[in-house]
Amino acid sequence: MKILTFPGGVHSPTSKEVTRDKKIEPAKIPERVIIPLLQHTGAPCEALVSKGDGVSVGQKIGEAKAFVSSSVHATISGEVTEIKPLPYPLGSETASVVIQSDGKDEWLESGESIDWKALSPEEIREIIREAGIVGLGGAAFPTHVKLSPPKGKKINAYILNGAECEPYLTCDYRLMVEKPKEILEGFRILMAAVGVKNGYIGIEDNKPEAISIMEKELKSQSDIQMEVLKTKYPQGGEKQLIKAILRREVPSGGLPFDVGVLVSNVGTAFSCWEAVVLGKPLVERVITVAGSGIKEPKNLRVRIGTPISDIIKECGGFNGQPGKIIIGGPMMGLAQWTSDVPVIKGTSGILVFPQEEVLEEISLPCIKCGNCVDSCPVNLMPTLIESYAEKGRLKEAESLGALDCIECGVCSYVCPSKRPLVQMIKYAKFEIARNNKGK
Amino acid sequence: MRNMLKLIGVLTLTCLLSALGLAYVHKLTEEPIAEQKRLAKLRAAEAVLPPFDNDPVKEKKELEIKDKKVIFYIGKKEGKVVGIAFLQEGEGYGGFIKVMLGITPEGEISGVEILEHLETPGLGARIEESQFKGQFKGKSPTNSKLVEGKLAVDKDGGDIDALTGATISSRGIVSAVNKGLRIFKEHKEKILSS
Amino acid sequence: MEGKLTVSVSPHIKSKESIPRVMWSVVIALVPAMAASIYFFGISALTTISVSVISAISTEAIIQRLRHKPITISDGSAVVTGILLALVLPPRIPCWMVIIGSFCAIALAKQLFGGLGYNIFNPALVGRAILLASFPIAMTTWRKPFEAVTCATPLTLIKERICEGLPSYWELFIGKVGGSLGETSVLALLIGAVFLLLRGYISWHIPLSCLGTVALLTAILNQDPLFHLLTGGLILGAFFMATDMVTTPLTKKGKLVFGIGVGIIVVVIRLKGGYPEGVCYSILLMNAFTPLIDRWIKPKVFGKK
Amino acid sequence: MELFLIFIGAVLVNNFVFARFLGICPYLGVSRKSETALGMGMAVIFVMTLASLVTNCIYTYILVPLNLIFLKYVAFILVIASLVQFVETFLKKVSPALYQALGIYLPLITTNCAILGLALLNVIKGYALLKSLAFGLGAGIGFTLALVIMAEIRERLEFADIPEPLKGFPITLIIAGLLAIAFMGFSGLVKM
Amino acid sequence: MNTIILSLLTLGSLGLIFGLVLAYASKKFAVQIYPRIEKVAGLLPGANCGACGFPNCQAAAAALIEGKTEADSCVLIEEEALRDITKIIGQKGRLRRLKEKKVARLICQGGKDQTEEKYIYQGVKDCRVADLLFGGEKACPYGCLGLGTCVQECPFGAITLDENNLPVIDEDKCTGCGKCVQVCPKEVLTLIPKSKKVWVACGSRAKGAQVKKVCQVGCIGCGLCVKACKVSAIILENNLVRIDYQKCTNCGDCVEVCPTKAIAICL
Amino acid sequence: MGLRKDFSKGFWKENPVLRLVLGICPTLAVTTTAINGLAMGLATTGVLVMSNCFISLFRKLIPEKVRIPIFIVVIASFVTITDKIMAGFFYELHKVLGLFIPLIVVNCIILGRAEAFASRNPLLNSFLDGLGMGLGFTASLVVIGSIREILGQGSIFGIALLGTNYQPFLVMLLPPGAFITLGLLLGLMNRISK
Ligand SMILES: Cc1cc2nc3c(=O)[nH]c(=O)nc-3n(C[C@H](O)[C@H](O)[C@H](O)COP(=O)(O)O)c2cc1C
Ligand SMILES: Cc1cc2nc3c(=O)[nH]c(=O)nc-3n(C[C@H](O)[C@H](O)[C@H](O)COP(=O)(O)O)c2cc1C
Ligand SMILES: Cc1cc2nc3c(=O)[nH]c(=O)nc-3n(C[C@H](O)[C@H](O)[C@H](O)COP(=O)(O)O)c2cc1C
Ligand SMILES: Cc1cc2nc3c(=O)[nH]c(=O)nc-3n(C[C@H](O)[C@H](O)[C@H](O)CO)c2cc1C
Ligand code: SF4
Ligand code: SF4
Ligand code: SF4
Ligand code: SF4
Ligand code: FES
Repeated sequence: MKILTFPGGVHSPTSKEVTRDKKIEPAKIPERVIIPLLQHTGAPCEALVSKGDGVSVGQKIGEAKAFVSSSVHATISGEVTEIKPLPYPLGSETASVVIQSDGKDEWLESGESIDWKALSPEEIREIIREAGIVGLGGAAFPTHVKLSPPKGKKINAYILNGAECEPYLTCDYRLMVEKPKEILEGFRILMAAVGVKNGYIGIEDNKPEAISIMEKELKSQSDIQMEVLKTKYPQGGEKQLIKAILRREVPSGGLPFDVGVLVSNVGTAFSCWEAVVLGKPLVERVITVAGSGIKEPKNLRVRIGTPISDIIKECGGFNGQPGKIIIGGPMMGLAQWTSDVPVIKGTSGILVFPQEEVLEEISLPCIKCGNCVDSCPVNLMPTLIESYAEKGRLKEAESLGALDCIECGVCSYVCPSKRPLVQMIKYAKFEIARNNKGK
Repeated sequence: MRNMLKLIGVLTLTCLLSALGLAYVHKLTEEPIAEQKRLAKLRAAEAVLPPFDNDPVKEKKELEIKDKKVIFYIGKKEGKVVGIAFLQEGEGYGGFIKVMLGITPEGEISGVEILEHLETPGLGARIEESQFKGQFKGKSPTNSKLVEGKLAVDKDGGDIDALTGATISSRGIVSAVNKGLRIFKEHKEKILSS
Repeated sequence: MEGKLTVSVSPHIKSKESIPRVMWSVVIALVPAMAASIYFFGISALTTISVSVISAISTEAIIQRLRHKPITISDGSAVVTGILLALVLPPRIPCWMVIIGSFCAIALAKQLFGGLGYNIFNPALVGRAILLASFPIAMTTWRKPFEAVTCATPLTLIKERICEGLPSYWELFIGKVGGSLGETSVLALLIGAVFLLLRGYISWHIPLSCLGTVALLTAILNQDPLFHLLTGGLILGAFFMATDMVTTPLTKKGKLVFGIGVGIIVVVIRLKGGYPEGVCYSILLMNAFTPLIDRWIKPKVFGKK
Repeated sequence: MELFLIFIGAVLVNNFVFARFLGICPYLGVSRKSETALGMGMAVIFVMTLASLVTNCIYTYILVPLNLIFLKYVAFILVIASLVQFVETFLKKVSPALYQALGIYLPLITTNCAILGLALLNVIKGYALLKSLAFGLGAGIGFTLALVIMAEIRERLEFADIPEPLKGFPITLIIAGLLAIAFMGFSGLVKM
Repeated sequence: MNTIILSLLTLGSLGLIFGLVLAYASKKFAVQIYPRIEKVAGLLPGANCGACGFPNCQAAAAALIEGKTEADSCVLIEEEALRDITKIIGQKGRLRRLKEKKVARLICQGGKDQTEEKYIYQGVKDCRVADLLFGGEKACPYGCLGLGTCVQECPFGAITLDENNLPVIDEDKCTGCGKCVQVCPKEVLTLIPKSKKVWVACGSRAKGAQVKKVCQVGCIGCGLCVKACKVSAIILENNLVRIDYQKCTNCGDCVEVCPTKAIAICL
Repeated sequence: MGLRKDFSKGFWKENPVLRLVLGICPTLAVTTTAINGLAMGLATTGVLVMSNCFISLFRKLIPEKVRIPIFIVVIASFVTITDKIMAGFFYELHKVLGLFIPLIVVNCIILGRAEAFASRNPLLNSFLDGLGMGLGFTASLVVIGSIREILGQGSIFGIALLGTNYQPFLVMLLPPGAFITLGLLLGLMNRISK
């Protein structure tokens, strides 16, 4: 079989050995969950409960009012104790609902299982919207929005993203190995929701087990095609994935639907299956807990809103003095300043590194080696953008394509001078966006 | 309109004034400059010719040689021609080198003087040093080691000591000298006939 | 959990590459060439190399001290400059000249511009060009390998249209000819170059386009391409000096243009110019064009028309 | 062929900036931004070629026949200044776009010693009309080349950690020095 | 005589011809000129030296009027002309010497000794960049980050970081240009008339208890200063006091009473 | 006090070469030796003083529109005069300074002073300004010339300084040496006056 890939990128160590064979375990039901009202790309949702209210699992506690937004649900049963701004993984603080568990784990009675094939695309989208499903691949974009491409954009291909190119993370892999049938059915639901006939599933070639399981499942059906991808970071970036599989190039500033494609993560497909077939909203997800600062790395199915300190405890606690806690993978994940933040819908992993591994690297002047230029998957010249950003010359940074940067981190990874490339580019993007808004 | 006129007027006036001044200065300096130029030539002639008692700059002769005007300054002592000085060019390192060459009626070199050159200071420019220039004196095609019938630097098998690191410049001078010798040989009669 | 957590921007893992790693690899890659120079030209070659390296390092340290900047001599870049400068000097050049050259290379061409990464011109070559302009005699007095007698380099012979005594290809390849310390042994240079190519510290773009251009042009102009490839500093220049990342274009396409430019200028100078050899000047000239190349040749941004 | 050699000589071998030291003051000032450098360069090429032509005519057809060679400085400079000013006024009206691109550099050129130097070099070398045109064009292109290279280098150096006292003119002069060294590689290419 | 007459004739006619041509051209090809640019250009030296970075004095004049440059970037200009230019272009000329005097003041005293940090920051030493990571490492969300972006940005070198990692503004060097105010992501710099010597050196709108937790020198909103001020120039709003400079007399009473020394005075 | 300042500012505060960075071409071109620098400086000073005085005298009469052509004509006239006088009476020096005497016409300092100072100030001030600027210019040229001569030839004002064993640092006499010397000198000036 041909192994597909995209230009640029980097072969970094994948460090997946530790958790790749760890079965997904359900985590303990937490005592207390913190559910931010903004876990997704878009507008925050509005709280439906107030302090003192009792809630059960799956009960909607935040309603999405805007179109690009997503509802949130209670993930344990108990009492709402607080609604106030609290730390969350994506920024300083955001309005969150705190629920104290009553220890009963009472679920809202779920609807009886239904035959989704009888549903219209609109009905599927409505179920997905009600279930509060967002992309679990990282960006947490509301899935029902993705499933409603603007009129005039013909979608003719849907890609299921099983690349999982981030080092350390194995949650998607475990899910594919353990729940292939559900994932594929979920994928078919997604395809049905936009009426697409051609499905592709892309998996990196360092996951042969997942590939063979998927191939076995797909044997007789021709609607979905298995594509093997080269193990290279960031193979799972949607633009890179589309380039690798379909040879289409999403235009700069555009979205996949501009080339008639949609991309979803395998976890998203699984959650859709749960929502449509089991009638279960998005209250839990699979995450990988790893890193040398963790005693027992694991793959866990956790309730959304569980404070990460609880999860770390469940994984045997810290191994030595923790130096850095990262939510997400090591290439794109966000370092946290406190372990009080909760797991949210977009959290795919928790990595902990001990203090002695997070020593500051001194950044030296750029030696123009061109490594960053050669490996940027979107063909930018990171060193120039960084230099301009540092001088506050945002116009030049923008004209060099700063806004096209997908923040994959490859450039910083390969730089021998340890330039703060990604940091300055992120800053440039922030300032450019702010200036453009001002206009 | 008046403005325009003033503009034109002042500009013209300035030009007139300038012309006046310059013409005056020109008149004033015409003589000395000509004299300086003559002296310069005389000095060069003195340097390359055997002692003479006439004014070679006055007793010059112009000949058309290969479409080029060559001026021969003739040095005489007691009415007898003792040497002829004339200008030749050779290709050096940085550009052409202008060489004043003195030749006795017998065809022996009486002196070489470098007038203009663009050679590297401290390197090619050392051709101006008398140690180098001096070695030409007394040389003639008959008493030197010739290579293909010409004078040549040591590197090419001749007996002119080239300056270290400036062989190219040295060759340039030698080629100018060779040209001069040939011209002299070919046009000797015409030059010497008064 | 006591103690504060560290927060930084992603990525949280970095490759092991670092400037010292790159530079010291170049030093290792130059070992065969240095060994060859000592073999052919004797212990004085070792002296030249050591003097050059030591003065390069000291110059760097002193200037950084004066500027109250961190002293970075251990990153190896000054060592590389020192070695490469020595390798393009003629055998038995007086030590004080080496010191001047090394000083000019580091002080003038590198530190005045702000040090590693900011220089526009290849420091080692600036050092050589200044020495050549200042002491042309000493800089063009070559020696025969194994002997103390002076001789001409193959290119000088060609320039002066002397055809006898030209060395054979084999002699050129192993380096048994007159020339700068490190430029004569193509074999030793290629060993180092292959090492660097395999480690990925140089890319093939510049050497290939440069050598290819020289071969092509000399063939067109009725010269012996192989002779031109094997003589002078072309191999040393193409693999070790035109590949200095600091002074060459960022992009691969830019590197190709750079290499072609070097090739053209080398041929023009060798065949038409005043000097028998033009590698040093052609690299310096293309260094000057590098910012221009970087402005005009940019990769096409993904998804942009 | 000779025309070509004169041209190449003026561009590379005896570059006005690096070998002849002409027009350095504006060179240092205008080489700050590459855009400005290119505009100025174009204007210089234009004016140099034109000035070569006109001064050559004035010299051969007026000054020499009338034996007024001593007026050459005044005549040349007057012609150049007026010419430039005329072109400027003309451009401003006829093609504002071109004026924006080139015209604004014109006054700067009037007082540029490179132009007068060119006119005088033409006289010294005794170039006839065509040769002086080739020389003027070459000199202009050489100047532009030097200007553009320097501007790009200086833009890149904006990010560099240059010692404070050297910023600006000093480092520019040092770069010019290094460029001059590099351009020495062309010496001997054409004999002038 | 002949030479003189010929010279006169030649140069004179050259002058005449070019005078005519120029006069004609300036009439025929006259374009609208902007009188203000012309005026300013007239005041500039007119050497067209290019040293200011503009191709000629005309262009520099245009840039001056658009406020893109400052008149004293001209290397040749005389003091007097400088003043005249300011008269023409007014405030926009940004002639620092002639403007109303304000200085930048830091409204935070939480240096590294007084304030907690919530994490260890690794990355670019620039406050604006660090601010994007959870608002910077200072535990007080309103506090100065102390990475010295303002120091870098001040065109006059008026700001230095003290050993406590707080910017110190040199009143004599500060021209009140406001660059630092613009770049500070924490908005802890502000321009205050130079004559006013008292200012509230804290910007925290958090409740007093919260402030106390993270900082020893923050305004806790106790209101003692409001009472102490004889001219009632101090207002307490959003847990923070503010001084009304219309009323403030620089008496310094408030400074005395503040329990956390959150009001600064400089004499 | 104004007069005194007008005179003295050219030496340091507004030194044309080292501060204003004007008149760079002759500065670079003729300073291979100290003596050349001195001669060029003095010639320039002469023209500068004359043109400053002249323009200051007639400043009220010169129409705005043609002021540049007029200034230039005036300057060119003075330069021609200087040139002629030098050619007539100091021939050797004239030969060395060559092309750069006429280029005094466009030496940026002269027009710069005419515009910036002489056209606005009375005669005496302009005279002093011209003299001061000219002498400041001369001083810088001599300094640069000395540095280049010492390093490049081991001598100063033609007097051997460093002995015969001195291997001259030839690059100092070549264009690169000129640029780099001036660059470093400017840097030094910035450093000192900081
Ligand atoms: C304003 C906005 C609108 C979007 N609209 C769509 C959409 O209509 N269809 C879609 O497939 N994705 C849409 N996306 C999501 C992107 O396709 C993509 O999934 C998202 O930016 C996250 O991608 P990532 O995980 O690769 O970063 C939208 C994103 C944004 C920010
Ligand atoms: C650099 C980069 C790497 C990514 N890697 C993966 C990945 O390995 N797996 C994945 O599912 N999504 C990955 N994503 C997110 C995808 O781009 C895309 O948003 C996602 O597949 C869309 O599916 P979702 O909306 O269901 O999350 C990555 C994004 C970026 C920018
Ligand atoms: C900066 C420089 C200037 C040079 N100037 C001259 C020169 O003026 N005259 C000359 O003959 N060679 C000059 N050369 C050329 C070399 O010295 C050349 O190697 C030499 O002429 C060869 O002659 P050789 O065999 O005597 O060493 C110069 C070389 C350099 C690098
Ligand atoms: C592949 C490679 C080639 C290099 N070539 C040179 C060279 O030719 N000259 C030099 O001075 N330094 C060279 N260096 C070292 C270093 O890049 C040089 O000191 C910088 O130019 C100084 O900023 C080289 C380094 C590498 C990695
Ligand atoms: S510039 Fe952006 S897209 Fe390119 S490698 Fe860096 S982080 Fe990735
Ligand atoms: S990888 Fe680093 S050193 Fe290399 S060009 Fe990019 S920023 Fe510069
Ligand atoms: S005042 Fe603002 S810019 Fe200055 S150090 Fe503090 S936070 Fe940074
Ligand atoms: S940036 Fe401006 S306002 Fe701020 S300290 Fe400096 S001079 Fe004062
Ligand atoms: S003297 Fe200033 S440009 Fe030549």
